[in-house]
Amino acid sequence: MAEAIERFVPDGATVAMGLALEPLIPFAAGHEMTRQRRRDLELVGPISDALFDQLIGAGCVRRVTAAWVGNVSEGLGHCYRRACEHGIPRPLEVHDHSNFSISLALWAAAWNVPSLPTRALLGSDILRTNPGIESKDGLVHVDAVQPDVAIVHVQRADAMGRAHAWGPLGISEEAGLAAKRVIVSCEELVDASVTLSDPNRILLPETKVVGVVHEPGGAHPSPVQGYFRRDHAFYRHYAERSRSVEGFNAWLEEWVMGVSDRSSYMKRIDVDSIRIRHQRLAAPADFGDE
Amino acid sequence: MAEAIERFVPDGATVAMGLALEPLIPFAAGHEMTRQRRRDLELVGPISDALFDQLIGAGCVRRVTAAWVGNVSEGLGHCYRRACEHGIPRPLEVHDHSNFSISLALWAAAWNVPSLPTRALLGSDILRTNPGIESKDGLVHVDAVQPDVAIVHVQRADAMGRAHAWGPLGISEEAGLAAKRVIVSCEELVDASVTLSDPNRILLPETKVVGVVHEPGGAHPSPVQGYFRRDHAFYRHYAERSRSVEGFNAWLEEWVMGVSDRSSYMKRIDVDSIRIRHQRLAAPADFGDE
Amino acid sequence: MSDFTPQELMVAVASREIHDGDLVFVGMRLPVLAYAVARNSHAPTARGLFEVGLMRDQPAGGFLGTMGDPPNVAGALWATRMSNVMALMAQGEVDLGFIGGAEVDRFGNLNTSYVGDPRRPTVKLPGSGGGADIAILSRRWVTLISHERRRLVEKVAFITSPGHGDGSPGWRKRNGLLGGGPVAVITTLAVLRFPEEGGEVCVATVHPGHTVDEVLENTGWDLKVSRDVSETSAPTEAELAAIRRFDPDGFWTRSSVTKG
Amino acid sequence: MSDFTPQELMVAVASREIHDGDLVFVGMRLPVLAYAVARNSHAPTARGLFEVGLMRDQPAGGFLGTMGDPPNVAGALWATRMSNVMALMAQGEVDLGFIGGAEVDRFGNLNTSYVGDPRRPTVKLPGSGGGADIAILSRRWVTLISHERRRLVEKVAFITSPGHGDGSPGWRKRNGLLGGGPVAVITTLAVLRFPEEGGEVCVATVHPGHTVDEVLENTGWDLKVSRDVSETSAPTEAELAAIRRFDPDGFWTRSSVTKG
Repeated sequence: MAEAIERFVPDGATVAMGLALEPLIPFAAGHEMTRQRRRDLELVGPISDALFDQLIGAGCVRRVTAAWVGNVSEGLGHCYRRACEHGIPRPLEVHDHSNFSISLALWAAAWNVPSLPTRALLGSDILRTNPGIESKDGLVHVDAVQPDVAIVHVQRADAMGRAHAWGPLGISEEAGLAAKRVIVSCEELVDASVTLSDPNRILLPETKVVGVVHEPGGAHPSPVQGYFRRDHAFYRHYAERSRSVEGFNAWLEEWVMGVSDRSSYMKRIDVDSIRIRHQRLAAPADFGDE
Repeated sequence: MAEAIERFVPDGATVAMGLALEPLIPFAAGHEMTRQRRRDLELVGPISDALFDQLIGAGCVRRVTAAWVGNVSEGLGHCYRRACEHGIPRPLEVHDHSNFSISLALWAAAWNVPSLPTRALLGSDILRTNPGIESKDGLVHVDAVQPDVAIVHVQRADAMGRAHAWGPLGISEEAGLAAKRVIVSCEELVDASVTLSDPNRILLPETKVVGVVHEPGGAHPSPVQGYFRRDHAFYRHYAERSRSVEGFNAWLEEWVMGVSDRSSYMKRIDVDSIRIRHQRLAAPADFGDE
Repeated sequence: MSDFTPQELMVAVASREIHDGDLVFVGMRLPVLAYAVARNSHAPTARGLFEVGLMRDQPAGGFLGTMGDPPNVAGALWATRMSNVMALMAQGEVDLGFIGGAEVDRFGNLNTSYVGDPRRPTVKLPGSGGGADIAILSRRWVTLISHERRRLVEKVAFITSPGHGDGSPGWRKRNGLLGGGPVAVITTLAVLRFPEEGGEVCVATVHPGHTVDEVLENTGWDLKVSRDVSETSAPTEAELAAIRRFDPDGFWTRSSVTKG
Repeated sequence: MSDFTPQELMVAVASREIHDGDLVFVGMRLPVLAYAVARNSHAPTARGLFEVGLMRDQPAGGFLGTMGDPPNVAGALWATRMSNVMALMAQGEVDLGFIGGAEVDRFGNLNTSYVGDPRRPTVKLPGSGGGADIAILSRRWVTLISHERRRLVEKVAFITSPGHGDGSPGWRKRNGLLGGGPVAVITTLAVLRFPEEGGEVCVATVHPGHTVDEVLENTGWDLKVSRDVSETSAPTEAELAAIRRFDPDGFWTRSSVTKG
């Protein structure tokens, strides 16, 4: 992960993450950006369930282009509040979206058109605060948002970048297609015979994927269908600690800055309490051709 | 099938079919419309590999809204030619599209917006012949096309309308979402435990599906991954027979009008020569949640 | 007054807004429970739609901290992209949506974005999420909110999710908003309802143990009261049993209504 | 002249247009074979994209009557929706496309729609399919066509897939067309090439056994001939072996070029 972030996420980059909404959030990638002290990032996502809040608190972020920033089960994002209200640790620019409009902004980039129209956002003050969304002729036009890099965490991938993800996908597909590059982190690194056995489950074209990182637990504390439940207590703990600057900084030191990599982090998690143990296997599809 | 067509495909309906392009074409549904002597249909699809040609030849069609009408491995559609060039058996209105623009027309309807923009079709005379596509401010705007009903053939479905389709999907998803109603025909009618074991493979929301027809071989002569190869000889045979009006009418009598239903039709096909015998099962995905 | 929390009452009341056969856009927190209760009682053929990219019939078999938790995926009727779920809503196929709010005004407009000047807000709230989409596109919707003077305000500082706008007749239609707008605001003290044609909200029922005066005192404008105002029906035993089955530890129904 | 059909030569020539590493939008018929030949020789890391909704690296293991045939799906790198494939092309990520045509003119414009007045056509052709999309959006493209006077015409009656338009410099850019346009027309008699900046096509090589005069005679306008016109290199043994492996019965390479 360190190498992937080093190579493909420079200071100032526009980074799309948390694209499946609450599940499959690439926390390991975000923590690595923090360790590498990235600056001036623009974060793009629908909601972000604490990851964006952490990067904002760590001072990595210049702008957030998102529909929601906070902690889904706990409420407000304290670092987000401090940045917006008091410029702590640094001021933050916010491009407000709704969930649908951020999806459309990414579809616009994926299809390489300047904007896409929608009936959503009519009558909302989001039209006032986001310079990239305007109302005209009774429709709303959402400007394209093109990430430099989209980062997705998935259940399994092969070394060539073919990623199998399942469960709800949120805006993963449009974000990956819109992005110039995609980094995949995965619970399991598998042989190509596994991924190619089911080309319908391959999330994105391998031509977009520049890095594959085998990072078990890389989405913790968010859930991974078939692998991990959501670690609600961890989110609650983060919400409590991040209420104050001091508390957040101590949390960051304990869980990010003072941790060398994801495998060290996972050793400190009670993995047994969140591991999914009972399989529910999908009925096989037969791709036979002769 | 007879009941589904009777109830949901009235004269004058706008019907989307052949949405996965060459595979999974719902020929059985088209043949049933022909037997029920539907009139004034508007057919919507990308290409149609002989099915649209057959319905046009049978006099069921008022308008075609498509990117291509013919016989993919054999070339021209003879009934289509006769209808356009000589009004035989009746005149035909054509709304030309490209593959991309018909997809966008359906996405526009799916998202309930009047049109979607694209950089495709700039410089093409398709802009001249299709009143629903116009160029403005350096972009092309493709008007929404909303089918009354989309008909898809899939590998398996349950009685509640949850359809599992695999292989390339063409424009099946946008057409199904855009349509007011969806009819599913399937190779296998399975228990809900099969379809719900893999909700990612469910093609369309069941709230759109008004009919499920268990119709093995319903896509013949088009291919069905895991079930049937494409019957190239059948397409060639059709191309030869349909060169003349008489030949086409004799073909239609032999393969459609004189056949009571799909199971009778399939008895006349050398099924063994096209059946796929070797399984290539997709690697299982684990939807475990606890 | 039987033994239930204010949140349990709110869930029970919210569940009654769900009609049988409805396609419900289920927001997080209390609406997830409301959906589960409705499915288990008067709305056995309702379906739930989740912006994460899911459709369900049966409520999830396990506790949900978020709509993307694994129990909400297992057995789903459709696992897909958010934009497909939004497509259904944009077509007017979603009968009912739920939206939580930090601030609501007399015309049902919700603010979940900024208190104060957006450029220098006093309080930065998390934002729309799917709220604005639901408010504009679903056929009808309901807000759940803690009944406090600072939350029920005369005029919200920022309209994240438009209700009935400036309250003038036909405001939504005139501005091109697809759905019919908010029908009710369910608070910790009362149920407020909008006239069928939109406009200004009005106290319909007051929760057991509370009074109209208390409701008015805790509202930031001169709130109208229905002539036939009555007491909100308490949760039935069956409703309570369902709530407690889906929130066994009281994560949602035995702590503060608006977390954070 | 060794033993090969005109179509086999066309396939070999077309395969040479594929550079290693290219993402190739593979049309039906001969281009499918051209892709297979290229992957097996000079372009081992090329990838193919199919509008039906597929990406592949290895050519299909079995005969393809259409790009949607089961052997083209087995082992694919991606099975998806057409609009996703088109998204890549709209981003300029497709290096090379192939388009078949019924009529092509001196500026590379293709007609696959109408001969005569579109309202009352003399011949109704099948239409664009993905042709217009490839012509406008791919970085460069190549046409395969049977060399006949009625097919190589001064000016096509209908531009389905725009080439270099009216031939004026910068026509494509001026009209907002994303890709660079056609680079070559591969016929049954010759290879015609466009100048790098677009404009009018010119005979580059003539196929073995044919002459420049024959080429000119069968062309509907006063076709330019390159000063250094030469003979088209015949298919190598390896190319022929690959072609015959992927078209064992000569379905595509031992019958008429344009079927129907």
